[in-house]
Amino acid sequence: MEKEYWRWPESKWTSSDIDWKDGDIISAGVDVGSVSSQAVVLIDGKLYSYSNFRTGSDSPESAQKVMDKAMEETGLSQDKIHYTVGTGYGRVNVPFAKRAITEIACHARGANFMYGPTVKTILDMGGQDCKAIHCDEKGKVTNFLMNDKCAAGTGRGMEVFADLLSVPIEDMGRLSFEVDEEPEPVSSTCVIFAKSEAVGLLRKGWAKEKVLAAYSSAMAHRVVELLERIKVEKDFAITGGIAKNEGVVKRIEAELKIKALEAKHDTQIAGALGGALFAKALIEKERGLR
Amino acid sequence: MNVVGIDCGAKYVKALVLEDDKIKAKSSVLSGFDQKAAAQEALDKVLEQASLKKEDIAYITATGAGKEEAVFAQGTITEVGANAKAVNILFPSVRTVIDVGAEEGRSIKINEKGKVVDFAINEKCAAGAGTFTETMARALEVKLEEMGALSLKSQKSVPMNAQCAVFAESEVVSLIHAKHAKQDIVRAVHDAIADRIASMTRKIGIEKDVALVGGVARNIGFVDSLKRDLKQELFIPEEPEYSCALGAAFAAAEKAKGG
Amino acid sequence: MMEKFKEWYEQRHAYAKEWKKKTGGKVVGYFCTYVPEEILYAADVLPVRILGSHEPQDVTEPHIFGMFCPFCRDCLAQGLQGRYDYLDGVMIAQSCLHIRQAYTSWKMHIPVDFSYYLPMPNNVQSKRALPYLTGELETFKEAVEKWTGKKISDEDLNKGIEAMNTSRQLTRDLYELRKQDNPPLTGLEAMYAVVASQMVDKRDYNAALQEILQKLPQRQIENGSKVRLMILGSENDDTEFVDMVESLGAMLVVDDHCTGSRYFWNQVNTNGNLLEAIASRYVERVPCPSKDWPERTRIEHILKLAKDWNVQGAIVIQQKFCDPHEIDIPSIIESLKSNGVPAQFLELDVTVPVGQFKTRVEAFLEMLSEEDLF
Amino acid sequence: MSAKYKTESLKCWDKSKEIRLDYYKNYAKAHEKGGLRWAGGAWSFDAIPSGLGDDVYPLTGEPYAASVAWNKDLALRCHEAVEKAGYARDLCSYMRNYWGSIILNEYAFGGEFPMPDFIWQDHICCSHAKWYQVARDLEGGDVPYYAMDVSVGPYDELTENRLEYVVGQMHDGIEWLEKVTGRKYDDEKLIQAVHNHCRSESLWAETCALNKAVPAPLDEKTMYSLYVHGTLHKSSRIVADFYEELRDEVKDRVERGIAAIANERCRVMTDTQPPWAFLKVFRYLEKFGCVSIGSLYTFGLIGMWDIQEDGTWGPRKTPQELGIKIKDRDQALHVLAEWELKKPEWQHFYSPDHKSDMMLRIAKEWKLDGIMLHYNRGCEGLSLGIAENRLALKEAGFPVMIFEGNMGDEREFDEAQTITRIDAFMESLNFEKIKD
Repeated sequence: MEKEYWRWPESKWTSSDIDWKDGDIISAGVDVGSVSSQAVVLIDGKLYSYSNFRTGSDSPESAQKVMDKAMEETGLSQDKIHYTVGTGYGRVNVPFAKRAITEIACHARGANFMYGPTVKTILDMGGQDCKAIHCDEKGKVTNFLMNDKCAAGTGRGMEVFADLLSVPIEDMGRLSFEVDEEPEPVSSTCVIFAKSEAVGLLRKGWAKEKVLAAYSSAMAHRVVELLERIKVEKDFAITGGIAKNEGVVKRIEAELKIKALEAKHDTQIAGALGGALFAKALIEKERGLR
Repeated sequence: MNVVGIDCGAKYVKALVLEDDKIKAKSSVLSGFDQKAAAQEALDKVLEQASLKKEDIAYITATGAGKEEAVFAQGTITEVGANAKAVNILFPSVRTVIDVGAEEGRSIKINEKGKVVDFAINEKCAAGAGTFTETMARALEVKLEEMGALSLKSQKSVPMNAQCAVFAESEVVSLIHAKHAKQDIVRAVHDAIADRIASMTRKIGIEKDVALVGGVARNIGFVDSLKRDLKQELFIPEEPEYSCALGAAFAAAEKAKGG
Repeated sequence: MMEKFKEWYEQRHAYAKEWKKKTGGKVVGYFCTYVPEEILYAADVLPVRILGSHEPQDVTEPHIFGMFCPFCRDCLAQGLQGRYDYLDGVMIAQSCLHIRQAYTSWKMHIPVDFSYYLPMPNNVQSKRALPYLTGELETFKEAVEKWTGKKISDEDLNKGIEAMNTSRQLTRDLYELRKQDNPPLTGLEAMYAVVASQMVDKRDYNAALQEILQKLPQRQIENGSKVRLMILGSENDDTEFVDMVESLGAMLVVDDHCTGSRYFWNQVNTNGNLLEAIASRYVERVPCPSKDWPERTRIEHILKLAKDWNVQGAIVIQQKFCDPHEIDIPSIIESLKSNGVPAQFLELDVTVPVGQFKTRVEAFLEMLSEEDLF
Repeated sequence: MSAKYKTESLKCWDKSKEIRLDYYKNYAKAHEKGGLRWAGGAWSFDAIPSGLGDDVYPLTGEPYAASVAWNKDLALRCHEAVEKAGYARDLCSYMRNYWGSIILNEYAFGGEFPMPDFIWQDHICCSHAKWYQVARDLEGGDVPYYAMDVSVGPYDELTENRLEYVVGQMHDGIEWLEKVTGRKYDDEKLIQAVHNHCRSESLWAETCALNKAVPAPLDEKTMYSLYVHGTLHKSSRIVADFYEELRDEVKDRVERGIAAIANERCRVMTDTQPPWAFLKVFRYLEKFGCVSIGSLYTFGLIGMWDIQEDGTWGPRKTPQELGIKIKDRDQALHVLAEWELKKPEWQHFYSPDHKSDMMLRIAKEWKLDGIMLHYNRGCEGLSLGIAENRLALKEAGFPVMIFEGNMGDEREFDEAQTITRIDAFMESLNFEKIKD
């Protein structure tokens, strides 16, 4: 079967030093995105387990699968989770979620947890849309901006490009730096123009790495334009799938002349993590603790 | 007399040997990033298959975006000219040729002798018709070859933006999450591409009969959508993805006969 | 209560054909709300505004280059698909270049008995605009008289003005109700009413609205803690989009659209020469951005609407490739924000990707809400 | 293959370059000599500010923005600065280059972006007046700004009511100029400027008419650098005199059979502004022996035309040639308004068939083999109705090809695809590349 270069590695993780049975509040967040889905479980607000899998063509199924993966081999089950918040494109059909909150609010809250209260500007580069979010020290959204139609599809574009170059998606970042000098970026108008221009460069005999560098800098460039419209206030953090592509991240940092905070966890779980934190606040409200 | 037509396309290099207007051998090689090598490999393979040597070949004509890379070819012809020649010989009654490849869509108006009277190529924003089906197949977890059959199962037509693949894709994501049935979404994808191709073809006018060539013609779902949109029967060669190479071979034959 | 307008909106073609059968009169389709409907009503001609159908289409590419807005192409598509075959004439009053091509290609490819291009002034802030437009309305009146073979008297003009002014006053009264804390109608219902008024005989509309305005104040609809929003920007008759916005916990209480408040905001003050009175209404009305120069008079008007209708935020929509609005929107958003009205920008197309828009609108509402989950 | 025709470089080429560079230098240095700067469109009535004195220097937006477009790096930085300020990327690319130049405070001809003393603009395209509304904001918001609406319908339907609307705005404009500059207006200078204006436009049309000759003495790529003077300051004596010198030189080239393209064998015309950053596309045409003899754009943006006695298209007779003696301000303004409202590139704003008729006339009288339409995403004004023009030209039996691009934003021009389309078009016209 032809190797699927675009298929990025799925993952799951469970904490070894927390036992959910000692937990008073068990909350969960499920983020069903256009390309990937994640589930996060918190025990009294501490990160207990998470999973990160591909979104299928049926969002309720994807939500259930990714929730089950986060509970696998922990003994936990759906009924033991006090409150679940759904987010992402598929947020309205996460069958077991009690509340749906947008991924913008969730990414801000999740980033606040992952990076601390100094983070003020968050860039979430998802499969379909890019979001530039401003938040306060508690992780509440104060302003946000999303890409215009022509600039959609950054995440999806990366997958298509991995396929085109027959380069595994997780190696694209590293390879894009194996060039002697940084080439001109391809057009950043839209993903389709960028790809057809890249194909032209390949045909002209450019090495794969050089074309990767040109494509990555075009993608970085597009996102920096969005960030500059909302004005980056420090500290700055990047969440979402493309945060793992150093080829794009490092070029964003170079153009902004601002270093993004170091990722402590899988950057793709920020949305689900924010959802789980909101779930905790909501269950505390129900119990009158807030 | 043996001639060779070679189509250096975006994804594949396809070559074929023509012996007195009959296809004797065919080869297809992944273009990869060294088009020169790929063109040479396609030529060697097709000659080997036809058990011929290069000297037995009277004339070689190259076409496709990478036609300059086929350094061994004596002549070149554009995809527009090649498709016109191929379809004129395969289906003499055809006056409108539609070619949908991975990256580009083209509509060509020809006269009874196969001469190109007018042509239109997809607008900038409507590029990537072919690859769009691939991306959507992946999003819907459907094998590319099954997209066509699945689309025919749907009776519903879900309206979707037909101007650009990125807009259409963002709407497919919404359709997935609005829990539309998979076959209805697949049909919406084919209808959207058919809409764009029909829209472009109207620029040169839809004149009976109409032929469809290019790799995407293998997708029966897309073919059905295009028929519905144009309200026309479509003449499709058995191997639509070879029409460009075949047209180049016919051009080579003409040149060989001193045309 | 408000279903009548929805029905007219959805059955616009059936209504017009029925009207022709009933009155034996002529129907003229028009583009852009600078068309002086008063003169057409004076000649017993029914003006109906030509709008799109919000469906993907593939018939306009040979006629209009894809760089122009999807809305003008959608309008032309209606004509090319034969949905307006009952029209006796088409006309336009000059405004932006985009919609102009829906008119010029329509006139070239869809046979109509009467067609008219009114070179409406763009320099409406100049004192030369009023005498110029008065002269043009005179020429237009003569063209209509020649076509219908019937003289238009001052009495006829007053009849036309009266029909238009009544519908404008009634619609203003309808909008006044939306100032209340708990408005008795939704933003969607208001859109159906105003857009329907542009496609039916004003006398029918006036009668229906008069009756509804009696009962409406008593009507109770559950608005709960919905966020009061204003919507403004490019042409907008997209009911599916407005419905989606209001399903997310927002309440659209006022707008600044040419399909909305700008259509009926100003009245004709009938003193002196009637054509001059009509001309001054169109010169002094809330302008389309393509006429709002050298000063931007619209911003002051928009801020006043926001204050008077007590909105908590604004949704600023722009139809893809719509240049006049694209040029104004940055400064409008800037003014809204510096006057304490948060604004959310959305880029509209003929079809709307509901998923993406829901995320943007919901996130905007979450930002406005005071819920403390931190 | 040896050349079919003799070619020669233009004698007045260096002078043309010098006039243009002086123009941009004068604008920048205007204040040093106590002079005034005004900014506005190339279609503004530049004859009118001339009444304020000889030290009043214009900067016309469109040709300036085209100069930005030639400098790819500056153009890209301008686009990004404008997008960062929140403006849409599909807006007129000239307008965006101009605004970007202000935001970056970089003058395409070196140094900082010189601030105008007043803005004097026209309005026929729906972005025109808005262009300088935003420019004024970016320049601090208090530059005095006057714009005139000239969209009064096609010339063949001109009425007294419509002409008076334009002339009225001109009169108000002069009073406004006196108020904002504090200078006394000199009607004699206006009358002289109106004569120069008509002379420049009539002479340029005459030069373009000479391109009917086979071989064509000028190719469109060269004409772009020559017609530009009409968009800079057509009411100045320098430009009018230069066009007379140019007309004489081109007449001489025709008499001696001098060609622009050595082996011309295929004649085409284009339409709308070209993708300024990719003029080498025209050099590619030469490989097929193909010359573009011009377009309604190069002929009719500032050239003024009329049907000659023999029924063909030629230069419009100037007021001087018709023996009209302009006596006062009001008559000067009427002559200027009536003259300019006949501009070929102002007619299609009301219906595409005005333009199709003129394009067909060029195709026949200049003996063309085909037409290459530049579907220019950067300019909605000149792309207005272009699809209908294409249908009309095809209807009349002319082969037509489209290539998509953007005059001022090279991010939207795909060179590879344009080359493929030219190959296919030449192939359909049975022209192969000349083997050198």
